[in-house]
Amino acid sequence: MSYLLNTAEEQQAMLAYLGVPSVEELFVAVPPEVRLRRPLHLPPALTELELHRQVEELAQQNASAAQYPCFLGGGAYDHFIPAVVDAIASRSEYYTAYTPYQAEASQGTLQVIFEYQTLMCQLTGLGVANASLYEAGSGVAEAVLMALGVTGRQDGEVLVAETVHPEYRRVLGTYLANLPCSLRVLPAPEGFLDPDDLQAALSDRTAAVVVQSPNFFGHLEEVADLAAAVHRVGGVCIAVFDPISLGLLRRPGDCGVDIAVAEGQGLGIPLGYGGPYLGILACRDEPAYLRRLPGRLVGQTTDRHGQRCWVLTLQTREQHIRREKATSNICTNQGLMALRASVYLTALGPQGLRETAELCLRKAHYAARRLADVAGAELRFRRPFFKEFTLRWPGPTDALPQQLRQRGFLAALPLGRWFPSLADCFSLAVTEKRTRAEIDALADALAHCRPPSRP
Amino acid sequence: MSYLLNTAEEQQAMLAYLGVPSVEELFVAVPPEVRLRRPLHLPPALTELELHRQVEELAQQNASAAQYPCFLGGGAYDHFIPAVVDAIASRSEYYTAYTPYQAEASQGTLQVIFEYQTLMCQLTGLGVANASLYEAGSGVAEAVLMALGVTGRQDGEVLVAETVHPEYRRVLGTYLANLPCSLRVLPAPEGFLDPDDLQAALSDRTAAVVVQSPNFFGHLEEVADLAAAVHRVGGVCIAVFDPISLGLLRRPGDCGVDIAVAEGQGLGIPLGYGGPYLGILACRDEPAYLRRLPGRLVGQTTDRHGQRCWVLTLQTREQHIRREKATSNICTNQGLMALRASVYLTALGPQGLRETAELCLRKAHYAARRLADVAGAELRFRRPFFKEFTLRWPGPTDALPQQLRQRGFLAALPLGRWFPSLADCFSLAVTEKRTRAEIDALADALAHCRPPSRP
Amino acid sequence: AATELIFELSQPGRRCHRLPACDVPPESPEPDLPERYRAAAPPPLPEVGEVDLVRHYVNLSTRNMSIDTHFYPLGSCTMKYNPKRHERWAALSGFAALHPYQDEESVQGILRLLYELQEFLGEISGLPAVSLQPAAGAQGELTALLIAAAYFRDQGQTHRRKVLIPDSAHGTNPASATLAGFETVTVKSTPQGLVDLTDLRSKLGPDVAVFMITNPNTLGLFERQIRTITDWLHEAGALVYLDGANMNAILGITRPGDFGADMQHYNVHKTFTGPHGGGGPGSGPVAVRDFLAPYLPVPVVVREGERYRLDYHRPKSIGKMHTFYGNVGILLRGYCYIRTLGPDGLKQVSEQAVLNANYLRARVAQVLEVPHPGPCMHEFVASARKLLREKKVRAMDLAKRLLDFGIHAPTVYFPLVVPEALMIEPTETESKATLDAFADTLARIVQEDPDFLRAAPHTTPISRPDEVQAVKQPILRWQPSGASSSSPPAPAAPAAETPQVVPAAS
Amino acid sequence: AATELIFELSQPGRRCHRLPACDVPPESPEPDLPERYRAAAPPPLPEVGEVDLVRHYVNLSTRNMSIDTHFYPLGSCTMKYNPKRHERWAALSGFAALHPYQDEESVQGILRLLYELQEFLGEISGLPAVSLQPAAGAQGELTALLIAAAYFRDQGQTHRRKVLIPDSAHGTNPASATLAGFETVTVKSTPQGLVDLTDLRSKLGPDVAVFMITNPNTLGLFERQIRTITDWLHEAGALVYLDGANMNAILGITRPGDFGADMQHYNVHKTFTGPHGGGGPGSGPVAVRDFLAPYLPVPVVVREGERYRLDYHRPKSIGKMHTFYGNVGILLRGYCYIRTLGPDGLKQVSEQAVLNANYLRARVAQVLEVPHPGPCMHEFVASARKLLREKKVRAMDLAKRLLDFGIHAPTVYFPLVVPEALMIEPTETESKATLDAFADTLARIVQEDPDFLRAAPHTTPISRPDEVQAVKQPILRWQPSGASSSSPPAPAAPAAETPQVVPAAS
Repeated sequence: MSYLLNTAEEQQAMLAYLGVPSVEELFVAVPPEVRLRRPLHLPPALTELELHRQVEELAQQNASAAQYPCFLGGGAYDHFIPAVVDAIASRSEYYTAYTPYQAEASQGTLQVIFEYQTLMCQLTGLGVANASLYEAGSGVAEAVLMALGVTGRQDGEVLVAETVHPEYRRVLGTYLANLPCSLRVLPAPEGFLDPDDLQAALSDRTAAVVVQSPNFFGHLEEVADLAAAVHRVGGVCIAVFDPISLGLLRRPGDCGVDIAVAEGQGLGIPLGYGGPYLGILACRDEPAYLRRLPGRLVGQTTDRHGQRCWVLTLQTREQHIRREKATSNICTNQGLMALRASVYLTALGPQGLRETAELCLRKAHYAARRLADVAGAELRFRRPFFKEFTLRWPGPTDALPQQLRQRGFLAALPLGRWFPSLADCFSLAVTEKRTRAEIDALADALAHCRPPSRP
Repeated sequence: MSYLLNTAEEQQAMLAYLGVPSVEELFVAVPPEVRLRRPLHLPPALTELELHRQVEELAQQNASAAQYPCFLGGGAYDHFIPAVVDAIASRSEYYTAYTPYQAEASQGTLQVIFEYQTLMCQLTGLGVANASLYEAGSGVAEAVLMALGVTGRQDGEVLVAETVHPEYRRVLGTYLANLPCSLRVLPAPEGFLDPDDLQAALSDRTAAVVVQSPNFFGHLEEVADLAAAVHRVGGVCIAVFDPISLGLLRRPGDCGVDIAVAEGQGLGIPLGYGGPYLGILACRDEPAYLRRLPGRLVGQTTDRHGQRCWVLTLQTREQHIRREKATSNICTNQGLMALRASVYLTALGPQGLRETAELCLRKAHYAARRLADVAGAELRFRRPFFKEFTLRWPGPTDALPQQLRQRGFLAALPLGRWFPSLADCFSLAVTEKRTRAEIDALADALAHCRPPSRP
Repeated sequence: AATELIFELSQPGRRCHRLPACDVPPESPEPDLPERYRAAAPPPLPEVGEVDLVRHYVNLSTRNMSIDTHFYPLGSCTMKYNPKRHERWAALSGFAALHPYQDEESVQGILRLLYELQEFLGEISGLPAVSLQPAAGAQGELTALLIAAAYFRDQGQTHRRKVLIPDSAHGTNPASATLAGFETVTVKSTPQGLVDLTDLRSKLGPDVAVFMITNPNTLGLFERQIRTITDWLHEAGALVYLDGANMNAILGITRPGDFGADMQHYNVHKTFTGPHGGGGPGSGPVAVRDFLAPYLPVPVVVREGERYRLDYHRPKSIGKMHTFYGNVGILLRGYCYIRTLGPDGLKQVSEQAVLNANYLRARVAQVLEVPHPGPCMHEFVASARKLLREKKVRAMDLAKRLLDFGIHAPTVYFPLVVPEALMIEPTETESKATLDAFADTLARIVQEDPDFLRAAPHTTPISRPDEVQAVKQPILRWQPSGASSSSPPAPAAPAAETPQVVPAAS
Repeated sequence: AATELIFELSQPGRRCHRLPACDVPPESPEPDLPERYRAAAPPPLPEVGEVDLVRHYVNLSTRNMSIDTHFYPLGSCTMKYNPKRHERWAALSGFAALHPYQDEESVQGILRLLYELQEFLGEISGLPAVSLQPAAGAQGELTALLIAAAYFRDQGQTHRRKVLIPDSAHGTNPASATLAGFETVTVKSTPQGLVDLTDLRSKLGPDVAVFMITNPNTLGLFERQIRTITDWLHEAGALVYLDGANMNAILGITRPGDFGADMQHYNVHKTFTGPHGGGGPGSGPVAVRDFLAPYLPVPVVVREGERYRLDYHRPKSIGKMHTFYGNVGILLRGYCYIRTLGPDGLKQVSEQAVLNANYLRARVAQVLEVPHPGPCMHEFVASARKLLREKKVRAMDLAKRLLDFGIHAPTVYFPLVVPEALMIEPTETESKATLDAFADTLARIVQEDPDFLRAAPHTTPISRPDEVQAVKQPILRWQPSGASSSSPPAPAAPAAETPQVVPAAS
């Protein structure tokens, strides 16, 4: 078999050393009655050439954003990935190493993570960031668990704006299902969380409030006002952000957010059908937060020669030491994705991030104007937005994605599956990759999709 | 600009250190009358994202062997490249290093080349191989130049079989154009060099004889007999081989060949529209040959601590020391391509090379049977062949490649451009990548290409 | 220079990546972005050129040991060779450039792959219902426990609040149980390293929801009484959860479903060789019995004739664990691995992993105490207890010294039940020659001067970082002002005594 | 272990790559391959597993210095940063998987790219007719000389047998001239490092075919009298050939065609940053004046309306230099580079390369003698003559010691006209900080103990290989029998006195 090293002769030599006649003897501890007495029902082994052919065929059965201009958003975006990101991430010293327990053998990974933590602090304006989480949805859940601990309101209430990505909300619900706290969704009929509505919902039971800006519809929330309101009742304000947007927008930390969470996919990580992605989590640099931070942390120290170096630190928060008392059960991070995000942000720098955000903003607004001009279509909400917006459409939206794909686009996320009241709406996202010509062509394509029998 | 490092401030600091007001002052030695006073007429600079789009468009304007099963040969073959080859060749310590002059800083490249030299000796059965040449055509020319020196017959005759790749012959002709020797092509009307015909052409003026096996038509030559005949008149026998074929065939060194040359493209190097490829050259381990070997050589030695290590050696053959008396003007090798070939051969090992050759042989013979069954087609020659064969076709062959491509294949190399007498013939090559289904489909496609008005 | 932080290379105004000019007409009549949302300046990211960036990260990479460069016998982590072909395939744009919200018709290829992988994993475990969604083993554990909770709630058995966990288990087990809202109860091990049946019996009761067992366990031993254990649990109305971290030992040999597990997770990044990525991404699918299938997270990939689709209509589902469908890129590599090996190949993987481990165990046993009787499965635990007693040389000292010989250290101080533990997992992709070199090196090291060992490693870029300082004065980010950090002192939790190095379960 | 040869890891029966079973019916009625052609056994290649192979080559790679890891100021080689985007683009299957004999309709994209590159190179040099075929600079030189020979033959001037070459030229110049059938005549340099016009004048005559000039020359100096020189040559009926190795200094500043060159080659791997690949592949296109266009190798890419095709119908062509069309993969990178930089960017490349060189020259001049007056162009030559005289420290000793500081050595002992030469080319892609670090290091090194310097480097994997032994008892391949080689003693050519390290022209 392809990856087994020892030849039959070497196996014999090893068995001889062990004094056993066959490998079978090494499995004596497995009771005969539970042994599998038949081959697994799996397809037969394939050589690289054969499997290459089959895997390429499977890939070709998909229509990818490499072929079709992609206007889909909803938490995953087709941003451009500079070639340096792939080049660095394909260094096998990074991708074939594991958790950097042995600091002396892992300074590469450790320093990368320390730099990632710093970049996330620079990006968010907060004082501490962990070594990354799986992705944004579970990141929100981990942030809420932190907030429950920080406030001590373990059986309190968690408020989530309806404008937070519905799947983040669902993951959060799953995580909290068996815990004593309660979870309440705050309606946002106009596509944003009205600070007055939040004010009305807050109480001294409020442990955490989760908002997202730009939110699921692409709109900007009044984060600073919301955070201030949460603080007045002693709660923790958790804000989900779009890292690309921070080239232009005020940072969560500067808006008074306590814990900032984001999906880091836009930072040089391929769309990849939804994963692996990168859960960003940063928070206030305060002991109450730090003590409850989930996931790994890398810290700076010195070695026995006095050299600056890096180690995994504050591990007493973690499961392998605290077991059932750990702040979370997480025992990995998304190391390789954190590396990609680090290289991406470093390649862009402040100016590149600003220009990228500016392009997204301007192209999205151009697209919104063009598409709202298509007969029958209109912008559903009147709120400031960043790179994503919602259109109302005269008729059902379920077939739109397929119709648009047949005209050459990956576009239109129908919102009815999450918001029955928005069954006639869909959202579009526009990144810096999209050209004016593509946007214009999308508008033409949409015009052709109009259902014939509606006014 | 993308790759310039110094900021305007740094440039100012450097100019200040130099005490000159502007960069312009540094160009004082360039006479004003030859200064270019206008911008170059070139397209404007493009960012990575913009150029990415344009380059992808250019790539898509080509029909590649990744989309179409490729049956083209003629010196470049669509063999499978295992992923390990790309993975190793993309290590930037290899591809961004240069010539290993400083042995202490270049043991990686030096050891790779030493291993390559060894692999080439193992492959060919000869005692010495150089660090590689540009590609096969100029490799043949270099081999002939060696032979002129070895025999001392500088104004003698060089005989080349007509079955040697016509472009190798043309490159050879170009190289020899201004030298005192003469060049004669030995006809091979039956698709191979008849030893009797060679015998008749040999004389004590014969410096070198160049043959190729498998030859341009895919046929095997009687290399051992030919070499013996050449040796009887004191000439040097140069044989071009196909490295893949040596999984099955007798090695050039074992057939008495003095200098073996090959195109190494099949050893893990992409088709790449004809280059960069790899010129393999190996020869007898004799001082007369070694002294005249063109190109670089890596040798083993020990360092001041007695450790085994590798260095560029026998440089007194080379242009940078011997200048006009050098054995050749070559001052590079195809380092990265030699690395690819080394990884490829190591990945295959003896058994893998044998199986690859066996698959080529059997599939090519199956294809020959299937295609010769197409009405009107027939095998042009009756000679043993390896992976390439020649078909006669009832009508002109110029349009065939395009017709077959429109039916989904890259296939049919019309031979008329080199051999007017074979204007009704084309060749096909079949590698281990081709499947029975593809071969059968090609036969069907060919049947549809039949010119309607011919019998 | 490799140890300079990227921030220290920053030069104001220097740039790497550049963006095209905007090709759409300017905003009008009003600005697209109201002023109150705008930041005065972009974030203070580093400003470097492309060559700076590349040199920095390329040089940094060489300060790692990795599978591609060194033998890496990190117990419990299954550091096997990561095939290069997987990287090539995962990068195909037909996979890498798929948006998760594309219409199903446009993603039939990847859906088919994921569907088939669900089938494969179901067959390998004998637990036919599979969710690929968990992003890592620990999330797989949590998913399974949430499924159990939902099941018992559905059954009206909300009194089942307890999860039993052997003392040799990975720390993720109790942490996941707590996170899922359960109480944890520890079950002791026997001196032979197996579950203490008497202790287990005594803790079994109507309040037990789940027994989380790792089998083979973290000592590398197969629970000989596994059928008794699972039978007892089932008789008590509880579920058995298998921590699948050690599946590499039993592929095609025995199936968790056949020995009584009701749920398990996989570590695709271990057993099916997704690259570990310096700590992730992993992938932790769960497989469960059919009666638990309704509770799996949504969506599940289903097949209808020749079409595949994402099934969200599962009313009893626990919900979602991941925004989308899990770490598809890692799952894809696992799929390719299973298809490369096939049924015979997978069985040979386990046979060779076990043979390698036993051979190395026998060789190491000449040098160090190996406290539990063999044969072992795919890994084993040695103890440096005697060295500590006699020479004050600890397991950690041996681990560090191995680095000097180009061998990554084994896992040390885990499992907790073995003093001065060295947990060694060679995997099937290492040769006898590599194992011999390890054993020879270890034999040489234990003879070395204790002071020299306590100062090891001697050839690595750094040596013996001060971990206490890192905890007492945590510096968790670089700051422009200079050396000292404004980070607050560490949380009060106990620190100094805890082991320095411990393994990842997932 | 990294120094083990791959052959020493071989284990009979071990395998890496495997092939599918044959899917075509067996041969019949007679065997496909007559027995007399068959080898008894396949070649004795090494037998290793995939992890062996990967570890071997990955670890070996780290025993190189490279642009991606170190400053590499190797004079004359233009070791600038190699953009990663080029590697991504060159790997696109629409380029990498094109067969050279595809029909022209199916390769319009690559033909267009090559056509445009021909145009770009013609514009940059002011020599409008371009062949992309030469595979390296040295082959470009040879191509140009064969063109000159063909031209003079065509003109009936076969008496022009001489090629004039300055003594500071790359060794490839005289070697190429000889190979092209010419006799070479050396022209002296002045103490200022420029062509000695008196000597040139004295050697000009009706038998001169070509003057090969490198401008800027190998001392990094621009020939101020270039117009005089080229005018004289043209008056004498000869052609002027420009060795384009140093084009990085003059992009958009001055054009060889404008200062009187009739032919030139480019080094795409230098000026336009094709990666150097540890010694190749390079690419050496030639550009010539229109009257020489008929002699260019076939094919040339031509445009007809919107279509591109390969033009083989050029009756006066010298023929072919390459089986196909040259090193297309490298040409493609050069194309992308030119399109990335654009006209302004290319000029800035030269300006910055020259600024960097002058700055570094001024800093180095504080430490070492820099014999020729400045300003220099993109590189300069320092001399360690004084150190040799005073401390018996040679240029080579400095070069080796630099390696200890993570800096690749400059080119040493070239050009031959400067004793104890160190030829330093920083390129435009290095920062002031990097240049300062180089200068500071050099200043520190020259103060060090001479014995210590003569034993340098001290931190590299090996130090001071015995090159004499390598020549006297050449071991040019590994052999299974063991240490000693059956290779014969070296050829009798003079060896011991020659400089150890010299630069590549091409």
